[in-house]
Amino acid sequence: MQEQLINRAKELLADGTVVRVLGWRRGDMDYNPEVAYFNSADELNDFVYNGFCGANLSKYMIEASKLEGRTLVFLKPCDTYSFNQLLTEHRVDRDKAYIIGVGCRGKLDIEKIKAQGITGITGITGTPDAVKVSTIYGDFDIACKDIRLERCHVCKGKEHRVYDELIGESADTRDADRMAGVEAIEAMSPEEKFAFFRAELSKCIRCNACRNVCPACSCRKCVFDSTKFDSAQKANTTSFEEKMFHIIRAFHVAGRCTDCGECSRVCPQGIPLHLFNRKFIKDINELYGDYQAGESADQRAPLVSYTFEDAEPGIVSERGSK
Amino acid sequence: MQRIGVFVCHCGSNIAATVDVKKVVEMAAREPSVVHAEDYPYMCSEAGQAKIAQAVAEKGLTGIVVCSCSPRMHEATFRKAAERAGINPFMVEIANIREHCSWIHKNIEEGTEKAIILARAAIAKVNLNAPLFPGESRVTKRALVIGGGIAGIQSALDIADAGYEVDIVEKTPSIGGRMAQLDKTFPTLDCSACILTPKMVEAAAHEKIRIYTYSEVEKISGFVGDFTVDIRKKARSIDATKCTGCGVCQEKCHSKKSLSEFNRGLGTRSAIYTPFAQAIPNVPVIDREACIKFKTGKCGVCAKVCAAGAIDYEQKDEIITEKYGAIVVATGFDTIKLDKYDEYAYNQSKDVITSLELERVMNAAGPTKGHLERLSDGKHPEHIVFVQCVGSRCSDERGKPYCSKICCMYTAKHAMLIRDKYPDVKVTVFYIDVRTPGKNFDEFYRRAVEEYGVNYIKGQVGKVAPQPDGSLLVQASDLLDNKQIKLKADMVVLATAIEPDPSVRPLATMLTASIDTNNFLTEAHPKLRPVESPTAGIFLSGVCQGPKDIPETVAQAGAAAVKAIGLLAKDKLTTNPCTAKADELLCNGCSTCANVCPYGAISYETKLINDHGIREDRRVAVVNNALCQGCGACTVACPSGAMDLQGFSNRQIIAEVDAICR
Amino acid sequence: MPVNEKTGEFTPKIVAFCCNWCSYAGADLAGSSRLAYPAEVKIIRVPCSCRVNPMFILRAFEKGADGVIICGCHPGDCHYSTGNYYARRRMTLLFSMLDYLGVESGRTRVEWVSAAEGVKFSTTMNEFAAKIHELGPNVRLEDLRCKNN
Amino acid sequence: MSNVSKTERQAAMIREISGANPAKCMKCGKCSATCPAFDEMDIKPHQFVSYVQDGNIEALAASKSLWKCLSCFACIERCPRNVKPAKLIDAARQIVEREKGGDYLSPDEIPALLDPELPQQLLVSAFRRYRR
Amino acid sequence: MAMMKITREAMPALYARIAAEQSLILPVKTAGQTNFAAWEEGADVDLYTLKTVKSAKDAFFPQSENLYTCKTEDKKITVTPEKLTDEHFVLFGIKACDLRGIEVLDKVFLSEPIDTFYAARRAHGTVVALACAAPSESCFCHAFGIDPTAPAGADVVIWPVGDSFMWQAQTEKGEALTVLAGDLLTAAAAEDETALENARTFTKNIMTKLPYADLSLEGWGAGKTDEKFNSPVWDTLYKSCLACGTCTFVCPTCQCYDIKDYTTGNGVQRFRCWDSCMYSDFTMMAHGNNRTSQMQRFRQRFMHKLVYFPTNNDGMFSCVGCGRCVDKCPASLNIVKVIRAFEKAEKGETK
Repeated sequence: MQEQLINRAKELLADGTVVRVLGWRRGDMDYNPEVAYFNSADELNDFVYNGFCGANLSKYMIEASKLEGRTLVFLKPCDTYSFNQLLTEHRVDRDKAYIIGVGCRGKLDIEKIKAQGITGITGITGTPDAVKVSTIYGDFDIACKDIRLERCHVCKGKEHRVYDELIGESADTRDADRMAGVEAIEAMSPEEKFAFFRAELSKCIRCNACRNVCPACSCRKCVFDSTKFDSAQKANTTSFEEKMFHIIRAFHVAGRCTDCGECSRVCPQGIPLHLFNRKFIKDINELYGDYQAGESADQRAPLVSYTFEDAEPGIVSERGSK
Repeated sequence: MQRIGVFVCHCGSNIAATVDVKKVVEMAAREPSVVHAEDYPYMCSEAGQAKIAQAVAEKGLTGIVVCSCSPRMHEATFRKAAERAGINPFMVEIANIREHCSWIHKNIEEGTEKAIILARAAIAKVNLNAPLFPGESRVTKRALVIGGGIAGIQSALDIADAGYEVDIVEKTPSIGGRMAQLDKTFPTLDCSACILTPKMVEAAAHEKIRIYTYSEVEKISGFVGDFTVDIRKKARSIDATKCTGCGVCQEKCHSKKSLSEFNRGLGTRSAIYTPFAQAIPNVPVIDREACIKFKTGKCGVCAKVCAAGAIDYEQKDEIITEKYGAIVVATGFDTIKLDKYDEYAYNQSKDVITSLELERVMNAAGPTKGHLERLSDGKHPEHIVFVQCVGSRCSDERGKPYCSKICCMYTAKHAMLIRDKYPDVKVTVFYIDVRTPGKNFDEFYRRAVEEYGVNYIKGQVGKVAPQPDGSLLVQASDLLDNKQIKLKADMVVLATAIEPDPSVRPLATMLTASIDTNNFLTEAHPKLRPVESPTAGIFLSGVCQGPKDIPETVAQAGAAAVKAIGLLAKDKLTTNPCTAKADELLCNGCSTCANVCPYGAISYETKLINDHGIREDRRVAVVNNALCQGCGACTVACPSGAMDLQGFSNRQIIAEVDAICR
Repeated sequence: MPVNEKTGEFTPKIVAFCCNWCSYAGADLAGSSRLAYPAEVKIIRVPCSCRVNPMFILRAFEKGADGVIICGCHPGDCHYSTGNYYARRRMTLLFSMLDYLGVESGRTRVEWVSAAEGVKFSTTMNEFAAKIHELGPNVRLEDLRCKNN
Repeated sequence: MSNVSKTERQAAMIREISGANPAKCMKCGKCSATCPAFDEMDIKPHQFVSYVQDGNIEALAASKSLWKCLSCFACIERCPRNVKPAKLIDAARQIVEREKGGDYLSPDEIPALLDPELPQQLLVSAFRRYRR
Repeated sequence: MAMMKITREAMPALYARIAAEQSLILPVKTAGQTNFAAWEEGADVDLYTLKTVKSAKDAFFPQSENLYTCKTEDKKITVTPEKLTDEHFVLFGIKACDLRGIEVLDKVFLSEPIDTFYAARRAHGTVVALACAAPSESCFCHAFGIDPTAPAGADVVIWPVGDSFMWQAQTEKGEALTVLAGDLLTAAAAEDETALENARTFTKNIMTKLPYADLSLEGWGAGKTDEKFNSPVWDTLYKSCLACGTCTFVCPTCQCYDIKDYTTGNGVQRFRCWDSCMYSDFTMMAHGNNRTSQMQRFRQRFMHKLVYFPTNNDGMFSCVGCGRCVDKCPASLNIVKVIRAFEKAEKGETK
């Protein structure tokens, strides 16, 4: 598929449809391609599309929308939800984007490979189903389903929600219950819940990777960087320190988060940040009806709508701490 | 830093009895930004206010905290005092140490401690207050009245008499409304048309009044003093400037089988019609659904017979856009549908009718030319049963939970009129309660019973069953005799509940005026502002606000007119300065705030922004201060904190939180 | 932990956000009707319940509040027609999140109190304060830096 | 004392079993106007509501009306206030039955007694009424 | 000094013994991630994980620390400076690269004006370094002349060999720790020393096979500002940077901090916390920011590490080749990509 994408990109550059291409460039390892702009056919020789191209390019379109001319962007099915959501919020310009909906059969998580104790990786090759990891300490064969990104286990499906053309086949890789993680926590006692989140959040180093990668966190200036709100902070000094940041961040993206999973993917401390967002998604679905942010660009987000019969906040204590 | 003066009021002993006022002064004086603190028995008195002026003059205060009664009581007083002393009135904050403290806490230690904390919170807020300046907006000196019934007509006349231009928009072909359909009015029994028609004529002839009949409001934008309204003037198919109202077209029309709306469907009318003889304007409309010309392309007889050449089949709907300073809503009511009340056999028997239908039956211009007769066979009835509270006071989904208010009186009126004109007819009224609060109302009801021999039975009718002989079997209970009774009647009249006209719902949305669960428009305050909508510049007239009879409607119409006149009399409106404000540097232009704004006060502009040296075109939110009412919904919806509320800013509230929690 | 110096009892800090039009007036009515509720409750006036930012609530807890209650007009009665509907959704989700994090759900509450419901205001505050007494000091959301400083 | 509390308990039970709130009654009498068994009743349907409201359960339990109600539910259908007199009556009947104690039948005996023509509603209603 | 030996089983006893005397900071696994943390009973000590997520620099330069507290009482403000550390502690299990990182920090914080908070911690800390056995693909410490099998600058060095650790004190402080460890340590035998040498050789051999084995710093270093600063390479490189602070916060040498105030209600706590030059509000001033684009911020970070710092510090790079940025950058950018991109561009030019 990579060749197909490169060729099509070259065509679109050549016929003037687009003036640049936003995609992934081959990294210095097989598993770390980086997001890059390609301005010429020549540069496109470094273009790569493989199992490690998990990065969601939608957010980069905010900056690309400010540039002259049209940008070709490759979006995987789940990335298109983010793009739609950004469209809803006027953060990207549809006319500045030429979207190739690119096929996706699930993306891989290098951390899961490393978690198997594999280190000294010199190369990764493979098919859609399995990969061979070569290391200085020996070679390993791993089934892809064991090293998929968390988001792929709860795949939103193979449909692209917005695109100009489609290239490549997609597969729905869902094999887990999206809300299982949230339910497991809901089932805990308050003490267990608190202990769980304190342990997770105590790792937070406030590097802001989760925020900066998040397509919903697209504020020009985050409240946590702004001196206006008396909320500006970089890091606190107590142990359960970053709760405020994470609660508010999740709240600000509630109803807007497409559950793209980038926050959890990028967290250097492996904090399962999606558990915050999914809690809101679960509550929204249960209390206000099923809602998938980014499914289309003309939806009204749950937190800017209401019904006369909405549940009262007391429902939280009525449902009780299970 | 601010230079704050703190003034602690004793309120006689109201505060001083449970709050150690001196201690509050002492503790407040210790706060870093406080340069002056004193107490006084009555801060709201002239002398108390003079203290403020004196301290401002002597100590150069920049902010003021008054620890006293609720800000809802005297905030305005102290703001004015501050203004007189030369301080911006919005630099004043009140610590409510009476209603929220001294009156509810018995223990003086507790009360004092809480008062000190409340004072600190107010001081913390004032530290962050900034002078605010009310804005101004112009007033278009023209009013719009929506609905041309007695309420709308009265409001329009009153506004016009005060010298302001008024437009009436009426959706039917004539003004007059429900009152035009009535035969007589209680408790005087005078003829409805006789008292209404002169008003209609007066409105039509008034040089300040324009009447748009057969028209509907399509779109409303703007805000108090400056509304822009699109009115759809539906195609009448008649050139009103040519029509002489001779009526020949209606006589000659070949399509005469349409049910007359005016006669509640009890009679028929032609396809080209005026609803009733005294209609204003006396210009017919063509019902295009019924007209043979429109249906088949043939016919055209009306055009042939019209000497004035007024018939215009090509006429199109017209949109008129006009500006108004005030809007009076007078959309009135209709009776509820009785489809769900099978037990009263309304849909099964022609002789079961609603009271409003009875009005038409009794009226000389009605379907029976005013003769009381059964609609099924034209026979003279021997016994008429009235059923009260049909669909009113119902807590189930079939009816309405409220009392329709007018039924007791008009039923007494009907009973009396029938007994007066046809002494041979027996009249029985089944009631749950007879409600007659009103001048001469109970006397009126008693006359029906005592002088006219109307038989009132306490108990509801359970069932009306049409009998093979054409009569109606009424099964009811007599609660006072504790009996179940079965009566044979020839006609049954149902006092059907009234509900707001269905057009009010979409209209309320356009007006951003709130409506209650029964679709009645909500008043700004149920007791103190009963004729104003919470949305500024919108006034309520007649039954659209709640059930009422004619005198009440006329009274309210007048009141609404006075409120509108009060608004139109101003050249400029000062706007509340506690409005939302977007920080252009932080705004994402995401539209989230606009989505929650109930007033449509937020719009977006693409502007060149200089963000600390970065220059770029950005889509940013702009708040219209005249529209914004300062609720703050947008400030919380805004993720970046760009939207803030002046007077209740994020930092001010946080400072209060901090002061309380420290 | 805030403790009454004399009695040694836990005296919680309770912040009540009241909308200007209904609940603040309801509190005024409770006052003029002399309907007592604990002095631990301190009211902050906001124009509408929809003005209450979740950050204010977390801030209050961070600074040592033991309970936060938000009072607004009854749904349908909002002075601004829709504010409390938004507040209702926001608070429901926020409270659910706090519960999810293991914060005792009784520490937060929303109550609709009209200007006429002085009695309800007072009973609500009494109940809420009793609940906070039962739950004891807020440990899970406080910021240690604010303790003793 | 015990009598009072028993009455209160019974009134509360009637409210609970019936799911009806007699306080909603506005005394319009539409139930009595509707009732086909009105003439045979000593306490009339609308009075039933007052009896429950007043806690006069003893008189109610002793009344003939209890057994004259046909459970046709016309009163429920027509009541404008959703008071459900027939449900109150049914609840009172249940209380009386329960006080008698003992099940009439064991579940095993029922199938043999079933008449296939029996309306299902009656059956369910009977179960509801007679189960403990 | 004498080579000693301690078995893996004896380690918990060692931790307990040290912790009884002074606080002990070592790699602890919490919620799946290993970071330096104070040892406490039941802590999941993890010496196997090659790289802790954050480096060990927290021990001397914590992510966040109070400087002083202002307390307002009535109209008075009392300022209480934070007390400098006067308690001894042991930093245990630091790797050679992180140790070089500390050396870099020393250059910054211990030169005039001396950072007293840092100096106090340095004076009171005893450093036990752990030699590397199995480097990973992202390691490139050798490019900076670091021998991961012979950590330099520690008070004690330990080497994992089989079921034991070799232990050798390097300084007097280290000796004191050896004394404290007492009978938990035994003298190493000759065959142990041979095994250690074999292990070191094995590790060094692996180093030559790593993907970054050939990384060259040619063209970088003191005085290269003009050549690098205006290069067009930056323009393409920075594009995928998310402007987060991950690289900065996991880096053993990044030493920038911000000073902020926290309002406690009765005053202010002034604290300093790590800052990142990648952040848009880095060195934000009233007039704005002197680096207005992400390209400039991105360039700053690498220019600082590879050019400015060496220029001011006798050629010492402020990168130690730990490879954490390679592992953790959410956008898969890292210093190696920067170095190689320039290499490629410059080769292209000369071609």
